[in-house]
Amino acid sequence: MTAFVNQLPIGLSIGAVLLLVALGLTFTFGQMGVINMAHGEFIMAGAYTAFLIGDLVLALPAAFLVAGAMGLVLERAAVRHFYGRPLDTLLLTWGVSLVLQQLARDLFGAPNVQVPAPSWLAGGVGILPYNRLFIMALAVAGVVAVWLYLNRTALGRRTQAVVQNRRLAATSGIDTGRVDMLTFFVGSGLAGVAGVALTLIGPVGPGLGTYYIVDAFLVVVAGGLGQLRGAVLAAAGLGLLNSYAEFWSDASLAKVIVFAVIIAFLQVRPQGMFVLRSRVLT
Amino acid sequence: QPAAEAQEIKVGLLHSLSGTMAISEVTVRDAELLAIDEINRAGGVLGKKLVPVAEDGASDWPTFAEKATKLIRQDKVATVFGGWTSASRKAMLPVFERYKALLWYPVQYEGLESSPYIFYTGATTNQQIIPGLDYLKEQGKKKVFLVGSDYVFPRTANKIIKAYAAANGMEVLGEEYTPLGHTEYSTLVNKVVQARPDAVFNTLNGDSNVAFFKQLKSAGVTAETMPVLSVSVAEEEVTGIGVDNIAGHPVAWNYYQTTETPANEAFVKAYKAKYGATKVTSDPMEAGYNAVYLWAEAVKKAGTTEVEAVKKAAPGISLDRPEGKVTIDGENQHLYKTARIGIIQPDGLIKQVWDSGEPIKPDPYLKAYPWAAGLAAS
Amino acid sequence: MLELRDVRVEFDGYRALDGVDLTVPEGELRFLIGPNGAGKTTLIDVITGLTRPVAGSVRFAGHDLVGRKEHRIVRLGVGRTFQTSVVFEELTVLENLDLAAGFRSPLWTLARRRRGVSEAVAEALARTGLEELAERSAGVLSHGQRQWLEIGMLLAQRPRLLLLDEPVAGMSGDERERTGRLLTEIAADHTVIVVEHDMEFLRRHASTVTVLHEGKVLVEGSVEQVSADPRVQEVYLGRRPSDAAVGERT
Amino acid sequence: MLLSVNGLESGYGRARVLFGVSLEVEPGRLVCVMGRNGVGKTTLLNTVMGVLPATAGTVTFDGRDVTGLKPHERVRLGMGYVPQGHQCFPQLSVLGNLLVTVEAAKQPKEAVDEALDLFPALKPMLRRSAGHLSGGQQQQLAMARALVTRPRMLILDEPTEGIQPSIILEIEAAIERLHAAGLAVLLVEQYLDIALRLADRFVILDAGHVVRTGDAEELRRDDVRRLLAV
Amino acid sequence: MRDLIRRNLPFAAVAVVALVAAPLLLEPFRLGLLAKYLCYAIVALGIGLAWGKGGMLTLGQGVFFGLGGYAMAMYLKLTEAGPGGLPDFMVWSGVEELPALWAPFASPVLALGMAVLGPMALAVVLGTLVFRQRVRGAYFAILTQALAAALVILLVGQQGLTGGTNGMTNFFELFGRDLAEDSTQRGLYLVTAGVLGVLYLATRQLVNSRFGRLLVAVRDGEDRVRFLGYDPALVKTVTFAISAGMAGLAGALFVPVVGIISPALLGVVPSLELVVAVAVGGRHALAGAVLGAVVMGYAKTAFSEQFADGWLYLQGALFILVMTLAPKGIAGLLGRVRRARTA
Ligand SMILES: Nc1ncnc2c1ncn2[C@@H]1O[C@H](COP(=O)(O)OP(=O)(O)OP(=O)(O)O)[C@@H](O)[C@H]1O
Ligand SMILES: Nc1ncnc2c1ncn2[C@@H]1O[C@H](COP(=O)(O)OP(=O)(O)OP(=O)(O)O)[C@@H](O)[C@H]1O
Ligand SMILES: NC(N)=O
Ligand SMILES: [Mg+2]
Ligand SMILES: [Mg+2]
Repeated sequence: MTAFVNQLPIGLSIGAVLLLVALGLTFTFGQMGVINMAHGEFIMAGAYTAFLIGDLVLALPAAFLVAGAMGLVLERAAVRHFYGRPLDTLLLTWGVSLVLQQLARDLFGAPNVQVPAPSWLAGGVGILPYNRLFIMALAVAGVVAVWLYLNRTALGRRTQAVVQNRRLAATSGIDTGRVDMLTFFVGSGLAGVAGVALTLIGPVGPGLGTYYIVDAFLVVVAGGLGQLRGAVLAAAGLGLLNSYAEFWSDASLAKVIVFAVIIAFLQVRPQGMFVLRSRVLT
Repeated sequence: QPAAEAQEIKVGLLHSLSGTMAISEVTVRDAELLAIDEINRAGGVLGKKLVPVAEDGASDWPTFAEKATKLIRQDKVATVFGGWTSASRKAMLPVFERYKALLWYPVQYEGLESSPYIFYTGATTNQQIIPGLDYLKEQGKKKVFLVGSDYVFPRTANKIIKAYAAANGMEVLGEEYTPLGHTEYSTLVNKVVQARPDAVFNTLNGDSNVAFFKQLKSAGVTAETMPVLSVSVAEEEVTGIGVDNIAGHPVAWNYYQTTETPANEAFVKAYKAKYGATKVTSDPMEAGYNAVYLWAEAVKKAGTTEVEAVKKAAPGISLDRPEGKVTIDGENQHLYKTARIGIIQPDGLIKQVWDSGEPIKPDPYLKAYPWAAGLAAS
Repeated sequence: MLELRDVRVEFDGYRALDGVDLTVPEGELRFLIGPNGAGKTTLIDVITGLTRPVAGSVRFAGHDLVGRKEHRIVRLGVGRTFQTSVVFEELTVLENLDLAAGFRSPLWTLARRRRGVSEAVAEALARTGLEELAERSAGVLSHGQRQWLEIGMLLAQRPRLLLLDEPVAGMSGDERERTGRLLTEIAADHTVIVVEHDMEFLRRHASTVTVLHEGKVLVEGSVEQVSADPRVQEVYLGRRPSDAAVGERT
Repeated sequence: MLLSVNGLESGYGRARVLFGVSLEVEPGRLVCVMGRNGVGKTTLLNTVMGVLPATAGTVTFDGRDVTGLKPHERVRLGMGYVPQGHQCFPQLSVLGNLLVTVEAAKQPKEAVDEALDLFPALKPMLRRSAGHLSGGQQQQLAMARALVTRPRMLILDEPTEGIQPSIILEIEAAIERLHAAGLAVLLVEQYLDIALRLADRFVILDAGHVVRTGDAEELRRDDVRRLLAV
Repeated sequence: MRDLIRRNLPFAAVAVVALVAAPLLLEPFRLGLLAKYLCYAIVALGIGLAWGKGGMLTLGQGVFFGLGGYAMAMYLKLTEAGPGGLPDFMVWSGVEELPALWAPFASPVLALGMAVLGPMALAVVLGTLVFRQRVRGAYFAILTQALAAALVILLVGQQGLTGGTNGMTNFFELFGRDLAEDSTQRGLYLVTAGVLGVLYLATRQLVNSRFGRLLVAVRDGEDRVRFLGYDPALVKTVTFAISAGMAGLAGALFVPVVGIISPALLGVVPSLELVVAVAVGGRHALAGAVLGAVVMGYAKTAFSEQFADGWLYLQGALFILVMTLAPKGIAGLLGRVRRARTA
């Protein structure tokens, strides 16, 4: 019985991890329509930043900047030639992700590295260790920040304008190039932050990104493209589902169940939880 | 050109240099290269220099089969040292058997196999799993929980463990598998904690170990309350897991960096000199390093690199290696090896707390264990 | 014969259509006007299955259309054009038309190559004057040319009921005239509903006009009756009916 | 001269559409570009705005060569554009559409109120998603959006297309007022009578060439009108 | 007629090289690799159809490839085990009796049928579910990717039934012929090349038919197609099923050619690699898809042989370069060169 009850906070904490890794995608994928397969490697970059700095709190802003800068370079060097062709960006950025993984292997070596957890994160309340609570808090903070950015700032509005009608945005006086850069910077930076958080619970190595990328995209898809509240609910839902499915069966089957549920869910809500309907025919 | 060629012997090195398994396999390749260097500096084999031909198995089993074919048919190497996961070995096996070429496989594995074209220089189950169980039993651990990655080695290992437990009055409280590369262990940790076992027998492989130990530690589990015996965590994994998270937990292997033999002193020194003072040595690396020496010895004895002759010369060859004396068993082409239990130390190295005294005869089909009858149904 | 009864459409609580009753007999050319946002396009969307009404019924030739899939409604003989024309840019004009004409043949017969030009397509080409552009890909057409292609695709479908959403927007004077004649011709043996804002166009070609306002039918009648209606002048034509003769085109 | 276009050429890929188009707009003047469907009117405006690159020729605005500038830079110099086909940012609210533009153009917020005064029909729907508006409503929004950038020249591509008669009158009146207040306008318009009422000068395009220019009076001449017939 | 010949000339030239020159010139090991690339080319052809023409970016084509491969592998394992015997992996997995699921695969006809029809059936089910609900674009892509991930986990988890992570290997004979023989391998190569050629011609025919036009229309304006009286879901499902069938057949050929099938061959990464190959070759032309699969297959082998340590850089870089510099892939590049010459 305790075990059963324990699964509830565990599920939410799994959801927080999912949300954190997917948050950046609500920018690059949700807002810009870029399917950035290198997102996982930006997470990895954040984790390695934490490794280099050695201090979790200092690493958060640093990782945001490092991963953000990498995103910026990717956007300027390659992605910007691909706007309007989201499916192609998927393939391009996948190539980039391969190169980044190999680069990490050469820079830091193939074996995992260790980021020491700060001593104040030792211990926990009930079943939840402090480091899980820290991740949950970080996810909440991230969501709030993203929401404010998108809905309460001129930059956020500009981002949306560019996504929705690039050409019109340009002829309305918006510097679309700068908006693209900024959006990609923020989205990638968020991946870096997620990477720092992940050092608390998982391996820090060249393969780090690959472990999270599929799940992260599933969260965005289930939530509805570019929908922050959708992503939050989807992450929580998938976290709980995962937690209970694994509790009753095993980790492998849980993954399969999660996938089946997502297909079933899309039968009811083909565009994810929240949809922005538009009258434009496609 | 032909003259120069005659002065060389090509040997294949086939490990994952990319993908998930690169973490482990690169170090084995490095150890094998070290052995080749040393042998060459000592004058080579049959007066010829060894020339390594490296290929990348890319953590992808079919690629192992393809590259093995390439090494054999195109490069015409005298032998191949390679593989880590059992899956890669299973993929290469038919290739070596088909072309009658030799593979030296350096990692502990699940047994139940003895191909005439493979030499197994890592432990089989009776040289690692069973000693590990004996150790737990000795420590009075009666209730165990089994945690493993979802593939053939952990599943077979756990079958053996269950049979052992049934015969030795131990109780298996749970058996859980996670996909390779799995990193979310909170549910599993909850299950383990709720089951209250005396010990956990861990056959997780690769990165999952990092996540498992970190999350176990945050859940308040310590080596005192619930030791986790691992059979796939060696010195080089400890850094990645974080010493704090794993110090005090036991492991079962045949070799540690701290193993006290003259050969090991030289090996560790040479390895650090070649690859850097911060590098550590581990059991699979040592087994790969040994493999090169054992093959060279067999070639010397046979006077040729011709496969059938080498196979014939190999049985009985006995060398003093870093782990102590190893001998090639003629029956199944495995090695006699000494089993060792160690405890992970705060400095990241492993301190031996128990050993089998003398090398154990390899028994891949566990024929010598009555309780294991029926496990190996072939 | 088309019959709408008490059709209501809501978008997140907003009533786009609020109890529309409309009957269009066979062989009639009916014009639909009304202020921007009155619900004209929505009405067409409801008939063609793009939008589902929250209440009311839509019957065409004895079939209830509500709840049917779009392509099934088309198969019953209902065709439409879009206010913003959507054509297949990568296909040629001819292929666009051929596609529109081909839906009646079973899917497997499509596995053959197109040979020659079918009668329906040839007729559509001729009527829309697109013959010279037949082999060009639709992507290079200008705005007005696309409008024509849309009409051509509609004709090639050979529907019994034609719904056209602002077909002459962006057309030059002569082309409007040609469109008008074409519509009158078709209406001889089809039911045609045209949404338009161009009053001069209506004056020349319309017989019956339905005025929609705020999701309801405001008035119905001849062009003269409707233009003289003060409510229509108020909400639609503008306060200076004399000035509203914005008819003369290029 | 506020805008002068010289020998402008452009097109799509390998298909050339404009062949050396030249025209001028003096400050405060309204120039109407006319021509049949597909002659290149939209292409001309897009090239003037920098949406399409010019393959030859120059565009000068207010004495400055803007040929190589990005569209948003041209907007900031005072060129306001209403593209053809009532475009908007569909998922932003009506107000959001206006705000994002006013911010991008670095104009004060009052510009929004001024624009709304010209298009009062938009006021009750400020919070609605622009994508949900009817075609005509979107067209009004597009005009308002161009105005909030406080342009010195307004470039309009068939602004009356799809608009109800009374609002056409309002739009016409609005253009007239803006024009009277000194705003230069480059207008593409199919309604000849509107062109006749508004234009100071006209330019007729055919197959990517300027075939005729002149003042409003000349538009009434039959030989000029024939140029517009199919 | 002249036109017909001219249009088919390149195809005929390639066919002669592939069927006559390659078996004569290449050593058996290399010929085997080429056969492997051709298997991938068959999958790529299906992707070219579904994605290039139909706009369905399927990131789970490995699933169908895998089903075909497993069907064939099961047949091979059963013939080898003989009546009443058990496949080797079942023995070490502790399975004592042949699972019922396996029984039909003893028949070569049923096994081959399943290799093609199984994937098609799955594609029809999945297609009906998702296309009818108008799931498309990135959603569809990510769903198929998740499908690939899920199938791998499922296969790995059912070790006794599927061989787990190891998959199945160690095959000896096919229809009574020794698989180790070079002559058998040459025969397999010829069969693979032949199948690819026939499928290529058939697919080209389909693409040039009115169905092909309809497919392009669905890709570019699915909603508009509804108003032309077609059901886009049906069109997409049919196309998806065809491409799945091709992948299944390719998988069935792959197993005897390469000698192994394992989850590693059908997961997220190999599925993506195939799509990447199509993109590199040029997804807008069927020939591009085929070319891409062969080029990328060859590049992977060549790079990893030359630079065992850093070949991923080269592969990644090649791919990024092609995507940025030649968005229409190699086929697009060739087309541009040809047009420039004729112009
Ligand atoms: N999907 C939708 N979501 C929300 N509101 C919508 C939607 N579709 C239409 N509307 C609203 O319904 C009303 C009617 O729109 P409709 O497009 O039918 O007008 P219309 O009569 O065609 O106008 P116009 O002449 O400008 O084309 C408008 O106020 C519009 O904002
Ligand atoms: N995206 C495009 N790609 C290729 N060709 C195009 C494209 N857009 C327009 N064209 C071609 O360029 C020519 C000019 O088109 P443009 O849109 O400028 O005409 P327009 O004068 O604005 O016509 P309309 O009055 O119909 O709006 C047309 O013949 C058209 O075929
Ligand atoms: N043999 C192993 N550890 O897979
Ligand atoms: Mg409308
Ligand atoms: Mg135009």
